[in-house]
Amino acid sequence: MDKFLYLDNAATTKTAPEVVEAMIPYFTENYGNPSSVYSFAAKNKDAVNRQREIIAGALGAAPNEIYFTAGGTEADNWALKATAEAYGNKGRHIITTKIEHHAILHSAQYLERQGFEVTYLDVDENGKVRPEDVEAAIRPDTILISVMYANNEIGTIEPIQEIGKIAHEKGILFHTDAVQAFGQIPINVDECHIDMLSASGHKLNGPKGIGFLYIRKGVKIRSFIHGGAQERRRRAGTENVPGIVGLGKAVERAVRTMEERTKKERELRDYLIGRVLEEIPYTRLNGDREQRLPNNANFSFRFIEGESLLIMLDMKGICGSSGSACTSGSLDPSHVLLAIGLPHEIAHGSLRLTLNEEFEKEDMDYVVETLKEIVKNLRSMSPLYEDFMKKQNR
Amino acid sequence: MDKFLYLDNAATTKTAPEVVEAMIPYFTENYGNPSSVYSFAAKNKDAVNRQREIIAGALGAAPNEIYFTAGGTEADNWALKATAEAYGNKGRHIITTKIEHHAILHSAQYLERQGFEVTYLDVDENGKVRPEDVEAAIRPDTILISVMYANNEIGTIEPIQEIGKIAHEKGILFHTDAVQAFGQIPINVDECHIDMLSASGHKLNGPKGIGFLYIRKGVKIRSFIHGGAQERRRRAGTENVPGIVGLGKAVERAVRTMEERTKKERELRDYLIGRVLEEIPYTRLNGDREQRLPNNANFSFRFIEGESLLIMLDMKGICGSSGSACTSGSLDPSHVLLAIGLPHEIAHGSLRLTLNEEFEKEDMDYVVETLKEIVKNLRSMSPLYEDFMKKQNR
Amino acid sequence: MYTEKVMDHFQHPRNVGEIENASGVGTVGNAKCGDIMRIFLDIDENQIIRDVKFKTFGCGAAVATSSMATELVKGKSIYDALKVTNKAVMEALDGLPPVKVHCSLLAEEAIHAALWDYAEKNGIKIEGLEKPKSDIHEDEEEEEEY
Amino acid sequence: MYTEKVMDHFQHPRNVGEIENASGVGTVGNAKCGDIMRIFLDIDENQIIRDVKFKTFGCGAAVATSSMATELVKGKSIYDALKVTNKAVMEALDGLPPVKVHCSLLAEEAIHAALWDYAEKNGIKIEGLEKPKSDIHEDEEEEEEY
Ligand SMILES: Cc1ncc(COP(=O)(O)O)c(C=O)c1O
Ligand SMILES: Cc1ncc(COP(=O)(O)O)c(C=O)c1O
Repeated sequence: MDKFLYLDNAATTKTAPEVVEAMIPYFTENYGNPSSVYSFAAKNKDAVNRQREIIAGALGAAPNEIYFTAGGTEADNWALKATAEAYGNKGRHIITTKIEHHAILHSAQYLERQGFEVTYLDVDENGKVRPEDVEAAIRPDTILISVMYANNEIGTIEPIQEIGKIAHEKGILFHTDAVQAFGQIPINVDECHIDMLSASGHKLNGPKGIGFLYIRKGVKIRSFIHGGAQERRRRAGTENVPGIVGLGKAVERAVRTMEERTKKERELRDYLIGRVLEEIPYTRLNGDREQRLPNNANFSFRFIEGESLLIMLDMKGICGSSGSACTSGSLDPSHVLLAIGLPHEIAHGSLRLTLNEEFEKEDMDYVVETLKEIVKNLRSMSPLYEDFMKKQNR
Repeated sequence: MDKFLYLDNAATTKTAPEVVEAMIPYFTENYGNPSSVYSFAAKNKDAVNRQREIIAGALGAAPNEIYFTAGGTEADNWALKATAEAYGNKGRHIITTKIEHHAILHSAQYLERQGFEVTYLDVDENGKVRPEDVEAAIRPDTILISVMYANNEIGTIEPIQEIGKIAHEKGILFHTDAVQAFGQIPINVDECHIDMLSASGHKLNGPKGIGFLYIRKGVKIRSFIHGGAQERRRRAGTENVPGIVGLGKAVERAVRTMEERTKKERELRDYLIGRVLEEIPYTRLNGDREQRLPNNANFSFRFIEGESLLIMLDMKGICGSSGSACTSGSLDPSHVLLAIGLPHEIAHGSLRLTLNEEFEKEDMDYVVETLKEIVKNLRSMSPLYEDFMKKQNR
Repeated sequence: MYTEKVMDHFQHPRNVGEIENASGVGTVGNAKCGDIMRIFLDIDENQIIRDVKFKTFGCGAAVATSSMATELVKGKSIYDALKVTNKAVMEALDGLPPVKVHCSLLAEEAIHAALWDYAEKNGIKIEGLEKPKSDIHEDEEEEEEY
Repeated sequence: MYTEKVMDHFQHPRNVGEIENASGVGTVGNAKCGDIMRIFLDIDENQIIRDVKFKTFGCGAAVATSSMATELVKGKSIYDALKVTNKAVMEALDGLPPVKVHCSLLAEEAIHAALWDYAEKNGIKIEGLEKPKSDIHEDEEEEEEY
């Protein structure tokens, strides 16, 4: 394969070489269990706590508000289920949205089976949650509002500060799934009145299998994973020291490079979007044009189906995604695209391309030219396109 | 520090260089998300499934009975909580033991708060669960028996096959926490009638933050962590590909080296035990003398306290542990040592030394000589020793 | 995910296109489920399938099964074509992933639908041919789900 | 975990030992909780602590706080010794981890217990000295627990 363009950075990212380098010593040299007494291992406890400081610094939080998890999914599960458990006798109503990641949606559905009531808010045609909808959904027994910071498929950034303010004023806990946003856009937990926040290492050039949940001091949720006394007794299990060190390094790197990196991504992405919309007919951009993650482009090409498109792109060395990676292999079109009002056959024909800072303009040109050809080809064998054309020509 | 003897291999192990080497390409080269459609990532799905085969092979299980988790603790939580959830309307009684790891005990206590009843079986003075006690504790509403394969503190190997047989005959699910046993002694899930089994990578020279739960085909437990469709919809979250590859490599290595490695460890350990018991008065060995993990030695030195002992050993370059690593920092003496009938002050003065295959006889000699000196020193400042001596001399 | 044969038929689908004034045309599937197949048959006076074309909106497996199904029925009598099952299509493709088995069913149904159209147009009854279901997705094989 | 000062006093504890026929001996703590401290005081006729020794069964912090407490009271009058609080011991050690604060309380109590013993033996009452609690662990600071 001559060409290789990894345009699926929302699914996962390459672990940055400096991150791997930071991790290496913690496998074969400093391998001690941080909970041990001897100095060999105590150093690792310090290393873990240093990462906590770096991460807290990136969010405007305190180090002891950061709890390491095995990833974004565990953090989301923890936030929802433990809040339900801890505040269940205060109320049994939770508000979230229709465009959350499955880690939130399936946890919420689990809680529904446990007798909780969940309101899944609609979004507008750009995937934005309306703060007034949040406000209107609040009931006296609402204990939690969970709205993602930015959507993983269409990249729309939600009005988190406004929603946080509403939650705050009503005294309701506010969680945000920032797995996609963290490292891409600046986040401050105080300014946005965030009580809990989920993030994942592998979305920001850190390792897979590590993430964290920010829990504001005073939020009285307990453990989701029970056992040893790690993480101030809130998250049991031998600390994944190399993973934590890698995550800390990745966050440090993401903060350091954010401005330059996202500026470049935004420019390239806008160039890509511009050309695609102009040169490929019957195509739409999904997600908000402005309030959008810097590296996200999401298109729907009418009359064609996403998986075919992905395989054809793959054969040309382009990695993209259709719907979210987790649901590939399933037959349902993306719940996010349906939630912004796309009819099924259009939702099926969507393509997410998520950039990283390593691309150049020529790469985008290659993507556009390749896409044009493939879309044309697939349409030529599409019965939907045939019907549409016949109708047009009538 | 001239000397460095890491004798805490039950707390965690050095990640083997070959394991790290196997992982490296999955950080910066093959970093794709296994759930993605394109070939770049599909290769990772294959890599993950190859590890599943290796692990299944080591247990006499089928590959699709292996589900990756973030470690032993998550596997234990999953087994207990999901069984309670899935079989809760069949019955609400669970049997486990007093010497389980906190990952089991605290999960069991959590279930008690949810209205389940838990029987915590006593053990004999060597830490052995009596199969007849298991049988006697079974009630019509018992849905799960969970007994660890081998104890993490005193190394006692439990009569798993007999217990499994009893569970099997009564049609009760049988889970075993094999975090310490897996990789050290041969395990076959069919021969032992095991329905679920927990294991953790970092205990067998694999990476931290990865483990698995074996779930026998037909056991109808659902997810503990909800979200994406990974692990055949049973364990959500982007796969920790490097971790899984490392775990697979570590298991392959553990199986390959088991015979030779544990033979050497057993010999050295027996030499160590022999000398310590002979040369340091008022000392006892905890745990079963025969049915014991090959690398485990656990002593109680009367009249002295474990933490002081550990710090002094540390200053001489020896890493040991007292009680389990997870509870260090806590003030309670080990629940395991209390369960085998040790009085508090003796339980406080215990030391666990867990070997690896890299040691030689000279190392054991150094440990014994160092121990002798430190124990003498600490006893000389112990009011308990003073009182005891005065009584002796009367 | 896919076998080499599937990938070959996806990359180089045989018999893509339309037949003007076809003897029979069948369209099955629906956009909601993400796949639609349309088969065009050109059947001669001896009830032999002289030519066959298809158009498909769907995943890689949908395209490949359409392509293979057209290959399998081409040149056959309508009665032999009727015997081309989804299993035959799958076997000819060296297998499909479990979630994609429904595509092969869809291909079988598309052939049947086209034959049904031919029969109706010609006022004949083809032994063993039932009216195609409008939505075949009910038969779908489900992956083990928890 | 421990400060340099704590480690120094643990590795090189000052005043370890016994005093035969001590003016006062106090033992506090219990084996259940994992620490026992015994302080021996040699008090002269001017109520000055001429010598002090300790024996301790316990963790590093227990040894270090015993050692530091003996250093702090040595040469002091019994009234000044009474003013040596656990806070003073902790400060002199540059701090203790939260879970170990109880060790400093134990050291304070051990001094008090020895003084109490001295007072009883001599039939005097020391202003401000209360009968030592038998188990001081109730006062323990708990780490934030969930
Ligand atoms: C918005 C969002 N939330 C949660 C997750 C889950 O994170 P992880 O796969 O690291 O568990 C993802 C990515 O998969 C995501 O994009
Ligand atoms: C017996 C036993 N079970 C469970 C665990 C927990 O494993 P992990 O720390 O990998 O979560 C351990 C070790 O900590 C253990 O020894």
